[in-house]
Amino acid sequence: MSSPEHIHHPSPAQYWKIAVVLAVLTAVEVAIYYIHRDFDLGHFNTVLLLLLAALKFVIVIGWYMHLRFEKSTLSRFFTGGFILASALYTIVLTALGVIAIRGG
Amino acid sequence: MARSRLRLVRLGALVAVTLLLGACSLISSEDQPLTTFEPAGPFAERIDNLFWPVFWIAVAVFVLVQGAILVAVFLYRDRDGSKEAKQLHGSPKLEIAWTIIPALILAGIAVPTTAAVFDLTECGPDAIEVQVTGHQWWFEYHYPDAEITTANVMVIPAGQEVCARMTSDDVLHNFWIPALNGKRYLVPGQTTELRLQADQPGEYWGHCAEFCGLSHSLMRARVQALEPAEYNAWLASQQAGATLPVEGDPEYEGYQVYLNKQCIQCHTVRFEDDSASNIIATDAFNGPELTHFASRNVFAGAILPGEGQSRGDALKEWLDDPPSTKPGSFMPDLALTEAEIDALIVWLESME
Amino acid sequence: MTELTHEASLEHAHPEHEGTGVDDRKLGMWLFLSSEFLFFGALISNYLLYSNRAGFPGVYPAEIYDIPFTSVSSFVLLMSSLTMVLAHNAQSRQDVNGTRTWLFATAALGAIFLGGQVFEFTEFIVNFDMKLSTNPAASAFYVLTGFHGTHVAIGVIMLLSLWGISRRRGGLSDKQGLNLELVGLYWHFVDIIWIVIFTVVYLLSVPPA
Amino acid sequence: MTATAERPTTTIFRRPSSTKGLWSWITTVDHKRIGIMYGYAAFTFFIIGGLEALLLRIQLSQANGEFLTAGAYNALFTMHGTTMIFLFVMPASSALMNYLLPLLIGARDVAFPRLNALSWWIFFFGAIFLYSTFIFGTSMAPVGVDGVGGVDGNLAPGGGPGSFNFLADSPDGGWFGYQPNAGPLYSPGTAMDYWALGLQIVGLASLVSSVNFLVTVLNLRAKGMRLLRMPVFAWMTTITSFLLLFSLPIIAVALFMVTFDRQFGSLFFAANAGGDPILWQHLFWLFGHPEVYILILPAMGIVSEILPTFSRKPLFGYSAVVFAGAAIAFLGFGVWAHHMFASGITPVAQAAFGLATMTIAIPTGIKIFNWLGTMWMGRIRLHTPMLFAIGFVAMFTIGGLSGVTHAVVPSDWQQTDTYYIVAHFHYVIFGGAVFGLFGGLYYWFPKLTGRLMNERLGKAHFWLMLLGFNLTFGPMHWLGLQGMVRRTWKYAPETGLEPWNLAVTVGAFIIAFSIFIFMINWFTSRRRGEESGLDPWDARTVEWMAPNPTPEYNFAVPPVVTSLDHFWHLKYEEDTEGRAVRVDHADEMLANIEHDQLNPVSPIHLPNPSYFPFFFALGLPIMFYGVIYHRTPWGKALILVGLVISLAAVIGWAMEPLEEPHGDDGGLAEHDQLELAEAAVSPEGSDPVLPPAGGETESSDD
Ligand code: HEA
Ligand code: HEA
Ligand code: HEC
Ligand code: CUA
Ligand SMILES: [Cu+2]
Repeated sequence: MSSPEHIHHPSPAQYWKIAVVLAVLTAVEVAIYYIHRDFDLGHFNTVLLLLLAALKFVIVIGWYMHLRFEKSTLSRFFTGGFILASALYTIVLTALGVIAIRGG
Repeated sequence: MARSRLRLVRLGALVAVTLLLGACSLISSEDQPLTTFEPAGPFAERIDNLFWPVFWIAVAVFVLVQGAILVAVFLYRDRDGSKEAKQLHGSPKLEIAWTIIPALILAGIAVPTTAAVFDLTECGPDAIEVQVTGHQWWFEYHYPDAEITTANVMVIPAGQEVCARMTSDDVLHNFWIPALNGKRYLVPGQTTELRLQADQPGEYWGHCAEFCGLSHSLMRARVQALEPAEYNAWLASQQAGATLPVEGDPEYEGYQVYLNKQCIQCHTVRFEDDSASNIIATDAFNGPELTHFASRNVFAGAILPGEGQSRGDALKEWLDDPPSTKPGSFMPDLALTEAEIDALIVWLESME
Repeated sequence: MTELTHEASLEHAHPEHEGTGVDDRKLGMWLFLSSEFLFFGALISNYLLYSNRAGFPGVYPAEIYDIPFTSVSSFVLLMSSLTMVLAHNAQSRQDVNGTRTWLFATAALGAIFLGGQVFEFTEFIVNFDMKLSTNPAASAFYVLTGFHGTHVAIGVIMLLSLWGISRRRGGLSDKQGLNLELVGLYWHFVDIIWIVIFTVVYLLSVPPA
Repeated sequence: MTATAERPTTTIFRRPSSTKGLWSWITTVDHKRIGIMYGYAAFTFFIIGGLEALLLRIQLSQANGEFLTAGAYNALFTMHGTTMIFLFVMPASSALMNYLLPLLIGARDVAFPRLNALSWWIFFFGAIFLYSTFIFGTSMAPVGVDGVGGVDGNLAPGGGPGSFNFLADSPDGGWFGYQPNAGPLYSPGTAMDYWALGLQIVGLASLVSSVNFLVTVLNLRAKGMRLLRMPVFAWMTTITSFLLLFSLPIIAVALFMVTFDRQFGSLFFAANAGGDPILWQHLFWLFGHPEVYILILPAMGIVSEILPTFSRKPLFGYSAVVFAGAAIAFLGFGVWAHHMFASGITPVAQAAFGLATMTIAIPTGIKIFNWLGTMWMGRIRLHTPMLFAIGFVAMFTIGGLSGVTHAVVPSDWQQTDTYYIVAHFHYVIFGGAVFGLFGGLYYWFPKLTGRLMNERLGKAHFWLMLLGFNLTFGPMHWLGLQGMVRRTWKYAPETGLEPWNLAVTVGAFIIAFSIFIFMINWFTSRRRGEESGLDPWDARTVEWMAPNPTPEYNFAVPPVVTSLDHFWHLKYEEDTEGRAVRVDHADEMLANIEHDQLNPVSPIHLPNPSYFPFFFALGLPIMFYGVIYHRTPWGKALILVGLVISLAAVIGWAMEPLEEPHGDDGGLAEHDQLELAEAAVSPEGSDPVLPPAGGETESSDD
């Protein structure tokens, strides 16, 4: 489709570059996983891995799904759903985690 | 027009009568043994003290809103010759007022609520522990210090805090003695706590409040609060085993039925003579312990004996066919003969 | 909210309707996907809850993960997002052959990912005796990854349908081009869910001590 | 009536073309007809659910009642709650939303007409599936259970041995199906599977329509209908749709988990194997609490339409009412654990959820006070719709206030699981949602029929229902605080609860009688009611600019909206005091509007009917029957058959254009042509070369 909204979209070359970035990030993730197995990174492990995942997540949504280039209405609904889900389930898990400790 | 106003008046009268009736029975909530309005201990009282102010706030809001509706309808009714309305679109000032005022009222309610939640949740350090296990459809009580187990009637000392540590053997149950505290779930695989305290000796009624299957409605509870001295005596008597009937005793025949009619598969009885005791492992399927059966004034999930029924008659009804009294009961119909039942009753009645 | 109002008031741009200016179907797809977050969120939460509970019989999923294997299949799925977006790009340039090739490549990568999942499940069930009914952690693992796999499978079917249409009709009409875009959105969404699953469920999950 | 909706005769596929008879209803994609079908189905389930309630009440009218068996009682309250919530209030709201949403925003249809038909058929088959448990359900383990279901022997509860009457063989886990009681171990048999899968299907229907409504509102408003000019009912529909969109996936997961536990041996809620029953409660109420606002917000929207019309005054604080609705929805996602105050969650969580719950009283209060502000200084006309709207405000407030007493956590430890809760939620649902829905039916009846309902019967209905309602649910407050637990088949005479229970039962029959009057009114007025004309209530919003009964195309001339309450402002001006003055030519103008709307200048093309939504939906229950019996060969076959039907329907759907090509406009509907023009000028518009036809294969991804 050649409608005006697509004009700003990245070119195939850029898509390839983004893919390389994604691949590298994945490789780093796996590397961190193995490093952590041998040298305990403690909480760093969790934080780093979550950050990397978030980065990949944002890149795919922003560039491959073109959310960056869409009307803000769309991103608002979509991120709304994401934030709602994260918040709700965090609370649920907190509540249940405590129960788990008490329940043994 | 006039006619429908008349109807309104009539309706008003009706509402008034209903309220009046309500008020009357408020006074007579004594013969309602499950009432929440007669707290008998500090925990229930704390809740009661929290309920009433909130209730009166609610009444005030109720009167305000209903009053405004009635006034508006009477004042601004479209009558012949009434003018068209001014086209008001709103008022920021009012808007702010009726956002802030409720918010303040609620903040006022929130503070004592939060305090009470924290005060009422965790058991005190000196509380006597009673372990409560929910079964479809009866409550089991275990006193870990005294190492005794009983059912349906929870005996506690008056004036002392009891900490109920609760779990369930099957599905969710919900333990509730309205005069002593609110409810708490019994969750299989988890432990929950409930603080109980009765200031005066007496009998307090309760009920399983969470739907727990077919006979949830027949899963009731009693708490018996005793003077501390009596309580200690009770503990001692419960710790003793039952007397083993010997041939010739009037109870002997019933005991034989117990031994021979599968009762021993489910019911623990501890005898003075330990070697005769029949103990069901706690993780096996079990029914209420019968060692001191006759020391309890109610049985079978506190539904028997029914109003005006003697315990003997109630036992007769129960042993004849438990599921017909309590649908789905896990105590099956054992096809006992009348003679066997009578014999069992004699034996069971002897187990004080 | 205010922004919405503002946009909607660009009356000259919308002679017939007030609207967002986003195509109906695309808007619908985004809305649907936003609700899918809550779907997968619940499943991931279940896994997080149970995978950390001690005392279950049988193996925990985290004890038997084959991280190198899963890394590869994650990579495959990630790259399918690239081919997907290339297909979309080709379509927007009216490049019929490119569209077809990349569509097929995406479907193929998706199928490889699915194959990997089938292999993984079989491995877990046969070699490690971890079944759906082994313990709640296993239940949570299978149901989560299973539902994700189902989403991938539906995506593969849709991609292959588009590919088939393109072959039969010598290219996709612009209307189908929009379909391609919608399928693409769905596909990327399934990919980002896997990004989360890979990290949270595979890399970060440790069996309880 | 000259030109109306024109249907093409030459088509590529043979399309359904009848406009009368059964097939026209099965294949219709008209939002109004779909709304009507939703409405009749919902009302039927109201009667069924009501009859179930009456049976419950007969049982409880005496202490130790013997009218029902325990199993039947449990099945009845489960099915009563499930029916009333999922098969009555939700579809009844859906009925009004379907019928009215496009009219309220000045559109010809929803964004995806066929998807709309799909929603309805999914709902319909889901409901039938759920109720077929009365015929097929069992409370015993089905044959061939490989160690999955059921306590052995004759000890299986949930019906129990010997109770093979059909009621005792029906779902009996309560409407929130708490685990593990509703799980495979304690509710063996198939009844709870029908329940879980039935709700799954019904939920899917709502999910589909929520997307549809949202896109409709966001993209199809009439010219000038800015978001903050939409009627409040359209707003509440939007907000409700968001609630559905975000809460349904959660219950979908929860129900899938139960189904997996019951059918495939997973252990999510199996407490004996480490599963966590509390997880179910979180997931259920995470959905369940937003759900209660899904029930009430549409009714709040209806009331916000009725009160201004009959007070002859604009809605007081329009934007505050709208934002309060949004705030209720938003906050509604953060309070679910107030249903679990007694479950043993931590004191921090209890306090936090208690406080969060209280905050909802603030936006709700804003609404109540703005409604009062609307009536205040108005010129109130007490027609039947207005009576119901006022009844709503009065009765809902009572229920809301008892809700606040539950939010006081320690109080709730006393109240939870008693009739005090039952009183609360019937006050908010019946006193709120149901009063609101009835108000809406009386109000918009002319749009359906071109006639008015009988006022005298309407008023009799209202006063009797108000009386019966308060007699039924008022004493329940008292009963609950006197210790009557809910879901209780029997209560002991010593509890002293009997007289009040008798009053409740009498009240329930008074309600039933009032509903009977309503039915008489409805069916007689449909044919013989007074003709309504264009604007029977001197209304304010644009749906009244479409003729009554509504023609298939809604508006021959879509309105161009210049203000909130656009229609009113066409008719009225304000004098110096700000009072409404009817403009001189108002009546003439109304006649012109009616004439123009009835006589389109050129033919209006509407989406064509389609078989495919019906068949797509038909496949689902067949598949789900198969899931329940998947251990048998014919069960597996059913799954396959259902899958094939649905898939075939999807393919057919994808190949079938929404509208057949028309000779006169080059294959494009007028609607699309205009959109085309729009796209050409708009930088963000869709493809300028091709029509972005709303809804070609829109469901291909669902
Ligand atoms: C239409 C449905 C509906 C609605 C709108 C509500 C509204 C509310 N509900 Fe209700 N609720 C249910 C349906 C609904 N509920 C159902 C079905 C259940 C039981 C489920 C089951 O167990 O089967 C339930 C159960 C339930 C519980 C759990 C009880 C228990 O099981 O222990 C609680 C606890 O907090 C609660 C609270 C509230 C509150 C605070 C509101 C608030 O939204 C109310 C707000 C309104 C007002 C407060 C009135 C107007 C306001 C003013 C006039 C302003 C001034 C007011 C003050 C300053 C106080 N509800
Ligand atoms: C929309 C929601 C809704 C509605 C409208 C109602 C309406 C009614 N409900 Fe309710 N109810 C629930 C939702 C609802 N209910 C829920 C969610 C539960 C909890 C379930 C659970 O615990 O799992 C519940 C539980 C519940 C209980 C508690 C059961 C228990 O805990 O043991 C009771 C008891 O009295 C009751 C009574 C009634 C009555 C008398 C009506 C009446 O208002 C019904 C009136 C309607 C009619 C009577 C219609 C019949 C009309 C006719 C008969 C006309 C004549 C027709 C012909 C001749 C053809 N309901
Ligand atoms: C299969 C197990 C089983 C067998 C066998 C069984 N019971 Fe029971 N019994 C129970 C259960 C379970 C209960 C609790 C029922 C309830 O209250 O719902 C019970 C309750 C009782 C009670 C009431 C106890 C109380 O305090 O509530 C008595 C008395 C009793 N059984 C006596 C007997 C006798 C006598 C026999 C043999 C003739 C017998 N039972 C056989 C399981 C069994
Ligand atoms: Cu135990 Cu109800
Ligand atoms: Cu709630």
